[in-house]
Amino acid sequence: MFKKILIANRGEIAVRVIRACRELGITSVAIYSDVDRASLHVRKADEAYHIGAPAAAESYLNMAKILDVAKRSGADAIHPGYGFLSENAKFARACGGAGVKFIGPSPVSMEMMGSKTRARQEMEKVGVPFVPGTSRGLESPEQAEQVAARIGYPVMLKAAAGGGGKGMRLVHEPGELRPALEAAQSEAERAFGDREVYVEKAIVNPRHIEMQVLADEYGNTVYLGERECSIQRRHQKVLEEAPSPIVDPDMRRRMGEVAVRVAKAAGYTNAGTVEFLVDRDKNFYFLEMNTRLQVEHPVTELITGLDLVHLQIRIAAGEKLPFGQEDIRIRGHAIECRIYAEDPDNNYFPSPGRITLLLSPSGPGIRRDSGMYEGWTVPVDYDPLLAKLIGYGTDRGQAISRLTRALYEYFVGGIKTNISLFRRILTDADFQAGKVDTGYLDRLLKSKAPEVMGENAEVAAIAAGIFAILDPASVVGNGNLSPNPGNKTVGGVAVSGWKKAGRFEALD
Amino acid sequence: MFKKILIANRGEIAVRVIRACRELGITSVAIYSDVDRASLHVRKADEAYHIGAPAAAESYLNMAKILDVAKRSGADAIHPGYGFLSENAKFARACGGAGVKFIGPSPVSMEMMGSKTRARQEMEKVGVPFVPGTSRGLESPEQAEQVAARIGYPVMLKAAAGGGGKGMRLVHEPGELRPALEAAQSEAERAFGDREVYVEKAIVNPRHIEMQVLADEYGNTVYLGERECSIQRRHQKVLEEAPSPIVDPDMRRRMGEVAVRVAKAAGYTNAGTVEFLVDRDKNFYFLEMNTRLQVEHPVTELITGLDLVHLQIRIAAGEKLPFGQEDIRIRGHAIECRIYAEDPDNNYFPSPGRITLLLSPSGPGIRRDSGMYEGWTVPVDYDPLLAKLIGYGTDRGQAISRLTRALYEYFVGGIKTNISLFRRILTDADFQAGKVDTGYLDRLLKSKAPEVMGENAEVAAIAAGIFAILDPASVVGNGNLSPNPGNKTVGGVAVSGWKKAGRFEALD
Amino acid sequence: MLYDITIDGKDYRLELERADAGWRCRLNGREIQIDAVLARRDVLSILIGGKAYEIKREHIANETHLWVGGVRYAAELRDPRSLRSRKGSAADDKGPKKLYAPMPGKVVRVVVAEQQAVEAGQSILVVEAMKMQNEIKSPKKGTLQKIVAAEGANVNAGDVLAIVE
Amino acid sequence: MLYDITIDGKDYRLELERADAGWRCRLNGREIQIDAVLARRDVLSILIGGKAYEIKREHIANETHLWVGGVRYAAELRDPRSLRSRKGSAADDKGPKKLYAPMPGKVVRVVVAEQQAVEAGQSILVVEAMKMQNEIKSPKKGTLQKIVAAEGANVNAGDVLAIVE
Repeated sequence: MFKKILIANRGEIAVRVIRACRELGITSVAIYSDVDRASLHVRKADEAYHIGAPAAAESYLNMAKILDVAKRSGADAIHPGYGFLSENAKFARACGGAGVKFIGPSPVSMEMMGSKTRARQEMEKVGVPFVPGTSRGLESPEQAEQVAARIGYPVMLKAAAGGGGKGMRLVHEPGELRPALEAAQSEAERAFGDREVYVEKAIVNPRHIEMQVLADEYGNTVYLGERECSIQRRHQKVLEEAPSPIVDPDMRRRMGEVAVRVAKAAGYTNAGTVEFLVDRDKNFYFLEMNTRLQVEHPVTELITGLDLVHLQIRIAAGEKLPFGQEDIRIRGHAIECRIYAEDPDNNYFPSPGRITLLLSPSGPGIRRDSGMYEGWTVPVDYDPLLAKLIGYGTDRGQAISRLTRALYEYFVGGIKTNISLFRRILTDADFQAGKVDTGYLDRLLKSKAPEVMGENAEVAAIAAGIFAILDPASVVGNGNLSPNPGNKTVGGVAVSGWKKAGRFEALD
Repeated sequence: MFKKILIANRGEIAVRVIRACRELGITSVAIYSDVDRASLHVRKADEAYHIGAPAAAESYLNMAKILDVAKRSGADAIHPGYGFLSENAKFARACGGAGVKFIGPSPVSMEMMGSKTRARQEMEKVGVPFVPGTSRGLESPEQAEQVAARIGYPVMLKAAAGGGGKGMRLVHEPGELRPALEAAQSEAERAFGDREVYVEKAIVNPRHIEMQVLADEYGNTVYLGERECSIQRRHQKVLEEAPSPIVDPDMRRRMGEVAVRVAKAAGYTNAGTVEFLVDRDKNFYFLEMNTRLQVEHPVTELITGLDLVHLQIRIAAGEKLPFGQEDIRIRGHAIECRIYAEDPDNNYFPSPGRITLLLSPSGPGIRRDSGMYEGWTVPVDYDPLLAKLIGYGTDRGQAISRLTRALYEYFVGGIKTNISLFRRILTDADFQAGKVDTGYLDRLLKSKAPEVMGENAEVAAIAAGIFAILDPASVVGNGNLSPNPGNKTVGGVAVSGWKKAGRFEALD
Repeated sequence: MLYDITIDGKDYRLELERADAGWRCRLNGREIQIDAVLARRDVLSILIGGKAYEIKREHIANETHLWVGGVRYAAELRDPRSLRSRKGSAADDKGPKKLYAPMPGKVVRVVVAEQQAVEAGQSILVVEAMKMQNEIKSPKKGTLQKIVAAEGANVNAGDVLAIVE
Repeated sequence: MLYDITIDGKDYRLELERADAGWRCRLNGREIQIDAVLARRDVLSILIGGKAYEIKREHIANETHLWVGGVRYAAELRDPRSLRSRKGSAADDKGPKKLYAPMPGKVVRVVVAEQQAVEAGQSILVVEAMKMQNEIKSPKKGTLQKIVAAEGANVNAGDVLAIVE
């Protein structure tokens, strides 16, 4: 087993991996940029090294600096988490070159899955189902028109190097095709430095369902059940659950077997995820394979009782899978809410800043994977994921009710979060009936929000006065403690909001 | 289903039940004594009513006051939690009289199980295995000597109304019998107002293993697997786990079937626990039945995936059990640590006072049922259980490692807790091998504690200086917020400890 | 003590005094029996007629929010004797309007040129923060009078980005 | 700044200055490279040569504890220039010894009468707290000189309960 693992990441996932290391008796090494010195992953790690400026290119994407820290600290393995360098074959190869084990698949597998068109070519060979369309980039607008005519409108244009919806265009009729193609190509150029675009039959409002696979380095590959990931905003997942409300044991077996076939065809090792589009008739089509740990892996952990990060590490250390497909038992239901620092009342603009009050839920069926703490200042430089709140229940209904209860207990003060969005989703009739697809959330957000009862305005008025008496200067005392400059601002501004109160006391 | 439930309890179990109510859409009503106004269960409940002085007899044991609150608040059911009135048949009967549903078994079942001798008589009729001895109180020292001679020494004397080890005496040889009998009888008199004592064959260092049962009001009774509760101090459980390291599926089935027979013979409904003594040869003997929810119920919830409090409420509301014995699947392993406010370094003296800093663990496989929060003052008037930390894992080893990790993250500042005791137990070779019995913890505590490395004394020295500069007045600012007088004291004293530091800054 | 309090735009007059038992409280002249305890900084537990409320307080930018249950209320405290008029909370479409940065970040794109006509809701510039491209839209129909924050500029929350006439 | 610090009875001299980069730190004259940040009240994160330490501070009674990892250290700060002598931490068996209440509670039983001889470790009285009966034992062999807290008395932590001569 490894002696020391460097975690090439930050935030909740770095904390998640550091915990696994401690549980396995492995020394953990954190890295941090200028703005992350006080971040939770640095507090929790056994060792921590500064690696540069806030910009990811200067820090969490800087291979040379990270490998230098691995060398200095004597780490014998690197866990990339998700995002940043986790799907970068070049980095995986560089780790190999530096004699440090990359915890993930081989660079070859990563490269194969890195290009959607190449992946498609390889997977079609082994009979993996695909959405009708081109398996390689379009040479010309003319070719685009021919293919589109053949497979029938609406069609979807996609960037070969794409992801996160960039370089994607939905085309309803021939007239829209050429301009959409140009737009998609230039957007792909900007986003990925690669203008290659291909065309597929558009599946309107599909479900996005993915299958977790696990493969050791001796050819043993298993699937751990699916995750329903259809609830998205701007192609970003917001809430995930396992199992999917529409997948029965037979469909699970069929999807799982395809996923295993995909992994084997790619010579895949370690943890990976095969994403499928599912249409109204429950036909599923291969979308892509994510060659890393997913943000939403906890829902699979809760229904299988397994620890995916422990297994990733043990597989990378050369251990055999400790179980076979027949040993994997799915029990209960799990739902994950991604808590983002963003403002649901104002275009979901990101909301960095100092967390002045944090009340965290716990109790039965509640798991919290968090990268935040009270007093911490959320930096503006990285993505807005603060924490993941996961609810488990005997069945879907109980998971929903426990999660609703936990969200009620959850409070993050000083910044905006999307917690209220989840209250809305969990109480929505369509969601409760499991009627979700990739268009669900946009529809919900367009629909009129349920009238929020202001019945407690009088209570708030009374509370305002009592606060002014019992706790007038709270934020001042708080601001004093601020470890980083960011806090002062917030603290300072905040105080002025209540100086008045202080003055009143003198008056009466 | 009920509209409103009064929780006749406090602390972590009141919070646990309040959460279940919220999850089921039921309004929760808390009660509190003078010293519990700021306690967590009052903060979490939908309604809260003051019921009197700190002394339990004036508040949490005061049936009239509690039923009066039930009436005023319009509660249609009462959950008693554990302890206090939870096993009081008189109270259960009074609830019935007041037209409020008591969430638990019938008074008749409670009375049958309330007297150990009566329970024994009833259970022997249905062939439940017992430790050899008298099934009724001893009439005379002579009778005691005859019985002891027949069953053979060592023998155990026990109070019929007993519990918590009071009125118990281990007798190794005939000479010790008479004085021990007198001592046991007078102790029983003092403790329970009932000097009835009986004699049993003493099983030296047995295991204490209990079986969870669940019965609806239509005669459906199931068992949910066992809990290993052998790790005790002064007959108080400290750490529990499920399943037991020594119970295999066949033994589980046999114990479970006996437990179901016990429940049926007692006409038992709702959740209950049948306690067994288990000797070296894995023979198990009926000990007693606890007619309430157990403190350690979470470990059963984690390995079965069920919510016992939800089920208690649904059963009391007249619902049928939603599953049969064959549907219950045990998966993984769970261990619970009872976090007490007591000082492991000083005779485990209780340690009430203000919690000045609280860092709580979370993440994979960790459940926390807590009644405390930062800034709260632990009252001197009630038992020292602050919270329960429960670890779940794919197997026992993983449960241990996750729990060890979580304990490393757990910090309660300002009062003493027994957290360090669990670090010691979880790293002990015998515990890790599952070699535990009711004598285990006393042996461990007698053995020399592993030398704690003071290797970080220099780090502490540096930290002392940096604290003095960055955070000199922390506790002052803190004391200001104290909602109750108790805090001031602590805050005040604490400050003085650092005033010095403040002064130094002026000097240099 | 006497407070003028505005909750979500509605005004309340609150008289509050500590009584030995707890508090004497009159809201808009109406006597209300309350019991209150500060559980911890910014967290208040209030009991009114048996109902239990937990109120959380936060300050964002220069606003104070009080949360009761899951609902947020904007709260303002004022000195009844001061003549200081309150800042009008109602939006006013007359005259030039400033566009403020809703969060700290970097102006990565300016979409509209100065003196150009703009529709209400039309995107004027894009601020990048937390790896998101955030479109800042015009609050009204009119002319883009001035771009205050040029492309590439780093801005703080509340900075003026542009002015629409 | 200059500090004399005692950790678990061992003395250290600490020189600490803020440098623009972070800190200048000399412990017993030895220069140490450190990086420190206060994560929140009473919680300090210190990096020394790559190793990460989280230090928690608590005050119990009149002692200050610093926790590094799971290990507790008793900490004392002193002014090097003051002549005030430190309170001797070593236990001293000569002369009368006071028995202190380890926690607030109620004296429910006094087991030994005044002027009676007692063994070291012999139970002298019982204090009930948190539903537990806690035996307070004699720290030394000798005579029970005086019972300060009588049966039924409510005591606070640190109160003198009895004196053994």
